[in-house]
Amino acid sequence: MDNLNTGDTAWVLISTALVLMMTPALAFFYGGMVRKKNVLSTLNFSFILMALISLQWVLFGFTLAFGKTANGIIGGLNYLGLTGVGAEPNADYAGTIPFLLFAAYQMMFAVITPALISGTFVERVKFKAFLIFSLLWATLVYDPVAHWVWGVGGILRNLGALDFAGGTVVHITAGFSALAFARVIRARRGFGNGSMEPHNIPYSVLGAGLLWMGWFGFNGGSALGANGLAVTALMNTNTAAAAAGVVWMLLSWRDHKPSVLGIITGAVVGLVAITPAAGYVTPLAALAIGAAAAPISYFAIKLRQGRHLDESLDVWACHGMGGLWGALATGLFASKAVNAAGADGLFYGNPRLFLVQLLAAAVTLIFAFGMTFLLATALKRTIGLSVSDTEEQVGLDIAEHGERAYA
Amino acid sequence: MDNLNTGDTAWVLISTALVLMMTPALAFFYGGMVRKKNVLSTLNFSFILMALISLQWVLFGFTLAFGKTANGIIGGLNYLGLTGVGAEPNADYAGTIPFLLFAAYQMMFAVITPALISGTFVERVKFKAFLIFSLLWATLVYDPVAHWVWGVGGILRNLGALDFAGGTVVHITAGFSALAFARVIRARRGFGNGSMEPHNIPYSVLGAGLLWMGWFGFNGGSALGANGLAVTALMNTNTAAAAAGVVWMLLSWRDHKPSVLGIITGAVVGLVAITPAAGYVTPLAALAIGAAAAPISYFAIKLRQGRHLDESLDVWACHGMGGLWGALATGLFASKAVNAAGADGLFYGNPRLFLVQLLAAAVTLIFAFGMTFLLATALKRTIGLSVSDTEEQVGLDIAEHGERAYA
Amino acid sequence: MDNLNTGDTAWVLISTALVLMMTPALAFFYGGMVRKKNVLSTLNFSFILMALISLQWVLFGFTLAFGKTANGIIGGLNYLGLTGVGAEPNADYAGTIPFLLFAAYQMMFAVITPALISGTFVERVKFKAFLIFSLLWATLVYDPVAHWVWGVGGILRNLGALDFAGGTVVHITAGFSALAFARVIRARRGFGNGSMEPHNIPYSVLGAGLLWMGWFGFNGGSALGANGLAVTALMNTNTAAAAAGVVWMLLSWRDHKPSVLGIITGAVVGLVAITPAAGYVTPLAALAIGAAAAPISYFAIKLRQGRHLDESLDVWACHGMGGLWGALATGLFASKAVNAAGADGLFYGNPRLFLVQLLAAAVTLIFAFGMTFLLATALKRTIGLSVSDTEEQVGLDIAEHGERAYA
Amino acid sequence: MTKKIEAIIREEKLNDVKDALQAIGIVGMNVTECRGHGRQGGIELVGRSGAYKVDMLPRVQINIVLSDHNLEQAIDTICHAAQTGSVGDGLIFVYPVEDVVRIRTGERGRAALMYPGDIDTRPLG
Amino acid sequence: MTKKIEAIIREEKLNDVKDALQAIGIVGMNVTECRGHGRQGGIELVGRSGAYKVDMLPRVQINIVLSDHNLEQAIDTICHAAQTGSVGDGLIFVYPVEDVVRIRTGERGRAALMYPGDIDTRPLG
Amino acid sequence: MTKKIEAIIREEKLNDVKDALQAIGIVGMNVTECRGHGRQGGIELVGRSGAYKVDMLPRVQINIVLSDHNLEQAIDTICHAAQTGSVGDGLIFVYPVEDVVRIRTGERGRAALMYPGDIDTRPLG
Ligand SMILES: Nc1ncnc2c1ncn2[C@@H]1O[C@H](COP(=O)(O)OP(=O)(O)O)[C@@H](O)[C@H]1O
Ligand SMILES: Nc1ncnc2c1ncn2[C@@H]1O[C@H](COP(=O)(O)OP(=O)(O)O)[C@@H](O)[C@H]1O
Ligand SMILES: Nc1ncnc2c1ncn2[C@@H]1O[C@H](COP(=O)(O)OP(=O)(O)O)[C@@H](O)[C@H]1O
Repeated sequence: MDNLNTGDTAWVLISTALVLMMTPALAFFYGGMVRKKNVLSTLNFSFILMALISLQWVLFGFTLAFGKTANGIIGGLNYLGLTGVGAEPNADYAGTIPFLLFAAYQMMFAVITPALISGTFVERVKFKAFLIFSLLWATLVYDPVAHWVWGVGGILRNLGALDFAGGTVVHITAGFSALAFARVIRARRGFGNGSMEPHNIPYSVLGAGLLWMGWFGFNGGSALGANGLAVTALMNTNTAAAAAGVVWMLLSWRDHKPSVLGIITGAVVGLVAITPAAGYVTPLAALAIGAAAAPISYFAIKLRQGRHLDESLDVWACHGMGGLWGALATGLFASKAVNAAGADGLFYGNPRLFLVQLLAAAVTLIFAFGMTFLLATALKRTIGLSVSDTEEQVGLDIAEHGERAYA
Repeated sequence: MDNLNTGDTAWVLISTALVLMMTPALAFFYGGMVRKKNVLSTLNFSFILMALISLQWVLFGFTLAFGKTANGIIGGLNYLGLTGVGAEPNADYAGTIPFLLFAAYQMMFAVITPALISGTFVERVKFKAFLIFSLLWATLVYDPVAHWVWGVGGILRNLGALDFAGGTVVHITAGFSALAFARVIRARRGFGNGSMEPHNIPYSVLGAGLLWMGWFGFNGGSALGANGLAVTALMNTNTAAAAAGVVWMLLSWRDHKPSVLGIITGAVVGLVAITPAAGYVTPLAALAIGAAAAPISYFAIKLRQGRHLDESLDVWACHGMGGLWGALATGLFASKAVNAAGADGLFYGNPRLFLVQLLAAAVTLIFAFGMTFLLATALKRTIGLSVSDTEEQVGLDIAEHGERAYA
Repeated sequence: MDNLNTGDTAWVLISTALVLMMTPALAFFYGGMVRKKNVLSTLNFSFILMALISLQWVLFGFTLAFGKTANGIIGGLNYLGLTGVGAEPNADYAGTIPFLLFAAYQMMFAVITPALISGTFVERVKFKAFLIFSLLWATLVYDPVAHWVWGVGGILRNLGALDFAGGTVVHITAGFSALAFARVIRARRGFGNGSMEPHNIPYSVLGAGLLWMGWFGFNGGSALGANGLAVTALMNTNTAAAAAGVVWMLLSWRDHKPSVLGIITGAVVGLVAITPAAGYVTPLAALAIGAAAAPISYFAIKLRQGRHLDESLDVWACHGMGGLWGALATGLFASKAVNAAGADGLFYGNPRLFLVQLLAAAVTLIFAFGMTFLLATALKRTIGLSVSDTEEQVGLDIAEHGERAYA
Repeated sequence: MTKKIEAIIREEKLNDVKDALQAIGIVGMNVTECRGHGRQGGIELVGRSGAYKVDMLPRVQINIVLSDHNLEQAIDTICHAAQTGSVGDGLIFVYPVEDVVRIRTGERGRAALMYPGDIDTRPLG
Repeated sequence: MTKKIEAIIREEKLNDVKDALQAIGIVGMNVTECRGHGRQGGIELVGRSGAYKVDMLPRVQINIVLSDHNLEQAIDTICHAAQTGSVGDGLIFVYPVEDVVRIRTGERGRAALMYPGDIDTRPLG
Repeated sequence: MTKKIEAIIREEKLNDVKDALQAIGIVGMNVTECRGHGRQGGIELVGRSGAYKVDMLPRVQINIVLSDHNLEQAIDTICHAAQTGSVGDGLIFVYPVEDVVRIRTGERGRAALMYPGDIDTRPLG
């Protein structure tokens, strides 16, 4: 344990707690946007995954993602049940903190990613189908992609793709999986007639506020130590969120009025976009990345609406497109002056990084979309994806959980 | 100050903040489960204790718990008003952080424990009676028990009883005190006729989410440093919560539907159960401890309901029985391989630890129950415990505080 | 980077996150106190400033506050766009953490201060006027005052004024600016006829609970390291909040009933009052400072009400008067025995400090009041400060943002 | 003939009134939350510092459509169950009803108003 | 003559009923949330451990004031759109109305009840 | 004879109407929140990206039971206080009332409708 550093350990411990908190924060971000009769169901999509995926991760998820690589495709089973993952650092991943802490920190990413997807099928998915899907998705999509990008020997890591804190692993996978799922499941009854007003926007503001805070752990903690890199990541994170929030406000003001739901959505989109780049760029680049992320997602929502697709809470537009932009922007703005362990991007004279980022994003995007399409289709044909019309009318809280949110 | 370690200090500082946050989190966990007319009263039970017990602790609580022992029964008055508690570490308790930080961290435990009890008498207790009871309980029950278990020279500590983060000191005392109080105070009018639907389950979800996060500080911080032990405790904490949440979901699904209130209750019960064991067991043992905690509390609630006892928010079933199971499970699953400073449990060939745990739990349980029964009875005979029927009908928010939660 | 300390860095990183969180916490503290039709507008005053002022700070705010001094009045432009602010410590400000972290931490103070002011004009201010005012205020009031008090070479710093964590810079400026603004903007229609009941006190309780936690980062983090000073600040912070909460409860009980809104207000006022003193006094002095803060603000509210001034959420009474008392109390209770880098106060035989504190507070107070009066008057004469009566009747959520909080 | 009773009572009395009505066999009812204002002047609420008056108090409005031969008994029952004796107990209004339709069955008039356990299906006594 | 329809229906049927009424040209309406109790006994909700019964169920009350020659058509339309066939579908009550005033224009009586797209402005058919 | 006024007005006008009625001595009233739909088509709300239409708008329904000789004055007062002149100002309906009972006192009919400061206790003028 010679190399253990208590300061690094302290920072990754608290970052783990911050990322954990992002899942209930997401629950409220989403829960505020659904109708009153579905709020518990929506909150629970996030909450139950804190439980379910934590178990999956401890038992076999971690080893699939970070076990000894099998040809760069998937991790081996050497860490099954976290055997051999203890208080000693593993220099492959983080040389100054216990390896078990690395596993715990990564667990929180594995938890929140399927929770992000849940925004696409709220207010109509069957709870049982949701559970099975999430477990399969975590195992068959998340764990492999995490291995490719972050695992020693992973194919995309070997390629030189940069993903500081999960723009590809978390946001592109979640966003494009959400798109695929939305194409398989039926729309909500009444979708498109404007009767689906968010029932409690303050909940969404609360969620966004806590997400913003939690993201300091998500991106800052990805430095895996309390060092200058963590600080850079934190500053970039905040700056991108700020820029995207302000730009989204201006966009919605131009079209209508400065929507509060728009402002908080903008901030979240900025956080998404900076995720892959947070440890590789300067604060002013972060400002640019955030500012550009807002219109990308804003118009992606308009596009999605134009296609009459009920991708209910716009996971694709916000996370998929935000993450994609972030991955590409990393290929543009990354600079070795910021992080010597990174690479220079296109704007620093290295077009190769941009192409690698593009390739990595494309591979991930296609894989996530395809696998999810298959999984969702298989579930639809077997146990069915969505509740009956009557259950939907009554609301999932009562129909699926026998509960009412408010009395 | 040679031994001060900034990393350890940083982790215990933030753990102090996390445990502080658990009290408002608990406020919302409880507040969501009461009726609309009593929500402020319920929130305030927790909030005012942040104020009241903090003062008690600074003035004399800390010294009663951690002052120089008087025969292992109670601490002396050498730290009255925190004199002599400063920036230097006290090697008896934590050799690498300021002693004053140890006092601050422990303060948060002293605050939340009586707040836990408040779940038993919500919606009918007199505010004045609540204040007096809480102050007396903190002084006459919490401080002594903390001394017995954690104080140098404390009787249960000398016995070799293990309590990593307060399964006995916090949860057994709170749970069995709640049981005693419920036997003394009258039930709520209308109790048992099903008219006491929780008024805002999302509040309870919020509370549970923040409690989960805060518990990383509660258990992880109890390592009193940013080290492997803290990491083990954090991983165990999360795993037990996850297991108990999933098992509770299955139980309620088997009987009715997968209740969201059930799932979050399960998670909290898992957190309770792992508390005494968090630094002594492996993650797989934590999984087992959490998984077993769910049915224990689940059926304890049914038992309590069968006895028609208005222990309103099931503090006994969740904290008392969860904490008791955790204390005993520590005697089963503890392993020196995990923590050399601990001991081996029954499953590692040492039946003595199990018996010690049993004894320590029994002593604490009987003491807490008995003292609370006396205190509550004394208050009932003097100033009275519960409000009048009219005040109860109007609701405690207006009757006791002159306020309405929602306009 | 020789002097970088990971433990110190970890603590300031997380303190930065905690102070960031205080802004959404404040949003809910305020949001609960307004009427339903204005809650999004009120929440957004805080949220959008997280975005707007972050950008201002990165681009030019930081350098105005902490750039090379121009005669002690304002910082130079040497850190424009954060150039030259990187991973290396700047011994002038914090020798053991990256200078960029100092900038990030200070950013959160710059964000929350104008958000505090927003309590004075809720429910009637024009969103556009609010945006312009906040940006100008941050630049023309906050940045200079921060420079005077905390900047190397700043006039009040040179004078020897003590302000541990912003009693003067944050609370006096915000509180007296709020007072000035309230004198310029018209009152809400119907003000004074008692029809402005808070719409959701639980939101305010949530906000207060998170503010309390966040304040550990606000005051504790101001030690800029994980050391004994941070611990002292944390303990003092908690103690003052506790004392003020209890005293406020007693005051409102004496006059009417123990109001929950009163208790949480008391706690916040205690936090305000201890802010300048947190690192200079003993816990018992903190207790006294908190206890005295409660009646000061309590009667300041009564005074304000007697003057029929619609300073809607009492920013002046709570932050202005609380901060003023704290600044003066620092001049009374400060002790070199607690912090050798500080000074002795009046009660330790040094009347000079008290006079310096008085002078610094007076200068700040007059400057903040005067500048805000000018700014608000200028805006009133040009674009106008308040919405039309019809818009006010409909509510700012719909009128200004085209949204409803609840459906 | 069919009548409608509109009883405006204290929130906290709802359960008592509901139970009392059920006891005499009046099953069907409909409840709305409202705020009212009458002889009672309002109540005082406590703020941060000082108190203020709220003059619209929360009430519950119970609507019951029933046959007129049950009217007096229903009024008596409600009055009894809802009374506290202090100002603010509320009022009962009676309105004429011209028709009743049960959506599920299409039943009309009196037939639409029969319930299991209904007052009109009970033996006299 | 003018009548008032008070239809108590399931919450989840509100959109269907609104659309059906609009389709036949009944535009003006007013909706309140309420809780009710009738032939349906209540529903079972799940708690932490065990279930409990809730006997007041959320309903929506639609108030429509309209001319009596449109009454039957409105009743039919509501019945049709609000029916599920299981207990709890609700009831429709009809009351006499003595006068109608449109606040904005001061119009009174039938004139006050005309809307763009109104049933009475449509060609017969 | 006793009448019931049901006035559906804009939420934001409630205080004005209440004050205006109180000024002429009409004290007793009862208020419910509702959503409505009439000549006004609905309003546009802004979402994350793009706007959408909400066609049921929040309204407040004021119920007042009063003697018919005060009816016209009450209607005038409400119309006056609730008017903005743009669509959506709302409607007033008048219904017959058959009986009134004051729960606390058991008073019936007109006597049950007297309040301190009531319109009927004021000197003529
Ligand atoms: N004239 C009225 N029209 C409609 N509702 C009324 C009228 N008078 C009173 N109410 C309703 O009845 C409630 C109780 O009235 P109040 O006069 O306070 O009762 P009490 O006679 O018991 O003092 C009021 O809050 C209001 O909701
Ligand atoms: N006598 C009544 N007076 C007023 N409202 C009633 C009455 N009977 C029923 N209701 C209302 O109608 C709703 C549906 O009644 P219910 O008897 O359950 O319908 P169904 O005939 O479809 O079973 C109830 O929930 C209640 O709101
Ligand atoms: N026929 C009706 N029956 C019941 N309520 C109605 C009717 N017409 C309108 N309302 C209510 O009156 C409100 C105002 O109606 P609207 O026609 O928009 O007013 P205005 O005449 O001022 O334009 C509506 O929102 C609805 O609540």
